[in-house]
Amino acid sequence: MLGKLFLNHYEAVAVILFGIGMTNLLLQRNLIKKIIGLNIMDTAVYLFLAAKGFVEGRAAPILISNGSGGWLNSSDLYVNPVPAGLVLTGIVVSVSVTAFSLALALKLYEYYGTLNIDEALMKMTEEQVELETTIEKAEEDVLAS
Amino acid sequence: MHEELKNIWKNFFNWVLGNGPRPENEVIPPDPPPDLPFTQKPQDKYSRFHEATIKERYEQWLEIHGLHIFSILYSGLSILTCVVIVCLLLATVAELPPFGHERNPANNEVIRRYVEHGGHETGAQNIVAGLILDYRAFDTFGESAVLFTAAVSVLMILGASRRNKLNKSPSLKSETTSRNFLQRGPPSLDEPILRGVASLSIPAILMMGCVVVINGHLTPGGGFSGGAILSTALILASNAYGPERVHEFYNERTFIVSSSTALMIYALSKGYSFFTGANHFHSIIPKGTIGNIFSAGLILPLNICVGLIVAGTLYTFYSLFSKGDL
Amino acid sequence: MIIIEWLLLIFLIVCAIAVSISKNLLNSVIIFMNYSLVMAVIWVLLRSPDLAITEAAVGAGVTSVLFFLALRKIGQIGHEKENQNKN
Amino acid sequence: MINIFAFNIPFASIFLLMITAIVTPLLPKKNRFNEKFSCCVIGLVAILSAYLLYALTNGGQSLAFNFSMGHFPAPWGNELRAGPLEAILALFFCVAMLLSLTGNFSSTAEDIAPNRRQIFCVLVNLLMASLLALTYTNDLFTAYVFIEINTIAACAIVAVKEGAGTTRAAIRYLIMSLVGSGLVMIAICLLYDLTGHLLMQNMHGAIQVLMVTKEYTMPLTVALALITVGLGIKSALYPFASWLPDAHGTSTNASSAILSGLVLKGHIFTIIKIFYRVFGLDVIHYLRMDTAIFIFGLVAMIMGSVHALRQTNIKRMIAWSSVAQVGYIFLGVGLNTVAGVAAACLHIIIHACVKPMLFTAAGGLSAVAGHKKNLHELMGTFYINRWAGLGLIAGAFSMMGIPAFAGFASKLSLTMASFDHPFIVWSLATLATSSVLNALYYVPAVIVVLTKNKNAQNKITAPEPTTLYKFSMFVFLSLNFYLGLFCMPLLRLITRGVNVLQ
Repeated sequence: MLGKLFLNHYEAVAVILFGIGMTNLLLQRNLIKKIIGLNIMDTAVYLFLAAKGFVEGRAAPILISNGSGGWLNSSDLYVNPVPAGLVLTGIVVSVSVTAFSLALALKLYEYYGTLNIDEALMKMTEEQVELETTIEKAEEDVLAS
Repeated sequence: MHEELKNIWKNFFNWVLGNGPRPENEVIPPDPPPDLPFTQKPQDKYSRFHEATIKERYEQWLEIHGLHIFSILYSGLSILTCVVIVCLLLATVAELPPFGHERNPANNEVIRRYVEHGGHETGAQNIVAGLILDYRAFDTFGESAVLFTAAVSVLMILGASRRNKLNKSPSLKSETTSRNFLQRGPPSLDEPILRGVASLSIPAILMMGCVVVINGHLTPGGGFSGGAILSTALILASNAYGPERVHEFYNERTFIVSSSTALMIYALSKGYSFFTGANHFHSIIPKGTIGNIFSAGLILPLNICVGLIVAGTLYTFYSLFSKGDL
Repeated sequence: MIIIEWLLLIFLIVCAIAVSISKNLLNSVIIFMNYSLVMAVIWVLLRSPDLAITEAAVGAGVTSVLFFLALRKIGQIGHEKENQNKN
Repeated sequence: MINIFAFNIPFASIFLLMITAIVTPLLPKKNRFNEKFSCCVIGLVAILSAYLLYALTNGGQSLAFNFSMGHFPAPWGNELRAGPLEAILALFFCVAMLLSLTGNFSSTAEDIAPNRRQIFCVLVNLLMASLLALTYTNDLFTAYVFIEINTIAACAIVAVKEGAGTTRAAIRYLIMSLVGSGLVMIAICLLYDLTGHLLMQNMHGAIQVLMVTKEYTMPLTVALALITVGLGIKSALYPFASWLPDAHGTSTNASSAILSGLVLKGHIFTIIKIFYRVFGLDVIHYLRMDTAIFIFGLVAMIMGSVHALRQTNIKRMIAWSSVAQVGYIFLGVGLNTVAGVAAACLHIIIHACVKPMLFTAAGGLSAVAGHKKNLHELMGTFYINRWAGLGLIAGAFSMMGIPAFAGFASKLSLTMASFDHPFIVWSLATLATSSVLNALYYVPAVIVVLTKNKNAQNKITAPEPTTLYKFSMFVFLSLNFYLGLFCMPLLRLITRGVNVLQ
């Protein structure tokens, strides 16, 4: 297995990065770090995919002129273009998602003053309790008067 | 022997309940020095004449150590998850077809056609550009839609609310804006070096971006990377000359109109292509000769549209994130 | 060539772990920026120049700028004291 | 074969919605014109889908066709695929979306600031377009891209109602969804590497070859498991459903209805497509994924109801009930037979009609109780807004599985599907338990709503429900009875659709 992993070293590194990124995304408590984890996870997948398209000894998928007005288009010359296309799409998706989640994180910070969801939850429940007690007090006051 | 056991048990029981005499082996806390101010003296509850019940002790302990334990648990859990996922995937990777081998399942007839006929079928020299904007154009259309969705959502989340708040309390307006702006000093006024460099480099960056966009079907790059480069020119301009100057020609309305129009052109031209393709109609769009600027059918205009959308969207992101408005 | 490849790959892993354990958010973002740049180099090695350009412009450029702006907005840049409880 | 008009409908419906989304920001905001315009477009798409269904099943035949997106045939270009099942789902998705929007037309105006409503329209259109694309697509990577659109749009329509709670809910939802997307993406990469294709039927062929040669069994299993977990997170399969009650409970009524009724279903249908178009029944069985799904379904049915029992907030209760209902769908999928999948699809449709009705009704009831959402505060609200009360009662009876209501039909079909299956005892026992649990929390809600409030001073003078609200509720109710009483023709159609799905 180790030998095979050594052979597939790009993929192996990619899945390690994927694991790290996903763990960050799931279990970091700070939102900014979660989002960085998301980015690491996405780039790891893209690395995996790009490594899958690589073929030893072939050129980048841009047609090369054969010197007499034609183009060399033998499929033995170029690496697989499909992963590159998919990853291009994926990068756009990941930057969109990053921007969106950062915007939400800023909004959360605006409301709670923290980037930690658990803390935000705690603050919210505290606020609710406070609100309820003030309402109860107000009601009691009304009743007393 | 029996009595002793009973005694020990009784002492233990009392210790748990928190009443009765102290066990022999308990460490007596030293008395506080007499000159300590009254507020810092240990409370009655914790003096050595009163013992806490086990519940109180547990709560006290939890209060002090709970967060710590929780974070240790959290990081332990995260490391465990990481290790499990990584091991599972590593085992999978070891089974996969070998890296860089030309007989892998992915190198099949699909790739052969892309490479061998991609040139004259799409007219693009850059096979990847032909792939994403012609063979698999639906994905790319979806990708632009993702960008559009994200831009609209960010605009909604950061843009609209701020305006509401300002409307509610106009007195706060100057204060909040200045606080957000001045955190790093005023960006525009006293920075001759920045402005000098910007005036030199902005045309160069714009040129570079345009080249990358326009040559997307010939060389690496294309609408997306070119658009990102163009947006950096806008960001630089906004930093050097102040956001107000950029705002004069690029505001929310411009953004929405330009990106909606560009996306619309994109959608309609791709829709035409999808429609004719599926119904086996002949498309009137010429492919041109490979290698020329005006070749590859729709790819050049599509790249320009994507470039516009991306440049606008990324600048919008920048603008919304830095000052919460466009 | 192979040595460079391995160095870059190991650098990636180190960066990823460093991002996760770094206490300062600004450091994390800077490390992540380096990570993206190295990723761009790796894509050149994998013969995908399109990806390399895009990653350099987007991953190292725009995404990092967004992160910096977000950090500035929440006052994490320039106010070191606040960072301690926000790790 | 099929006429050229019907042939272009799948493409046209996705495109119409996309273009509507793109032009909506340019339309005038006055008089809520853009919202009405979006509703009209969705209605138009519903009519088109109905016509497509008619054309596909006309005269006893069941057709399916592939629509190549562009000038290049199957393994090279993208493709859409439409069969009876896709057409039915598209029809019901459009109807449910339209009714959720019209039914909550006034509550949307209360909850969402005017300058955000336009963007809400854009997002709704994008969401609908992505749902239809997920329904029709024949290509895994396209599915991934549209899943992402779906995710962002769904999170954004949670956050569209301004407030601290919705922001928090949206972030939780987003993070869980992103984990799911990551898993789906890496699974798609694995599948691409093993098969060399992205189109579903080509992948299916390559996997059949791999199964014969017994190569790469382990990576295939891992890929399948990752895809199932990834999409399971997005479709709120029980242990991964922790995001759901927050997201569905805090957002505005229209968003809750859309999320619960449609977004979950889009992902579940993607799972079904991947199972039956990419892998195939026998491969799923060989890789033991059917048992796993079945067990997840059982657990979800019980645990969703148990969680719902503990809620006091009516919207959160309905949200947790969604988790249980998703369990029913996965139970059907886990049976791994044509009848099971057909029952699951029937339940998708029924739940897509009933859950938006419940949310709309709950919204109407809490509106008359002064926007309070706790159950005990809704006492006697039936007598103030009778349409909403009727909706809640019908929805509750439907979820309990009372005969003549929609939910009964799906339970019946699930029971019938599990008859000649080794897991019959388990599935029947869980169906019974889950129905009892459903009754345990829905019946008190109904009783509270029907109890006359003696405290006259608490009486709130509520505005009369709008005509649009009454109309939507009426359509919801009639759909509910239609599905409950005459579901057999629909089930037959679905079975035909499932048969041509592979």
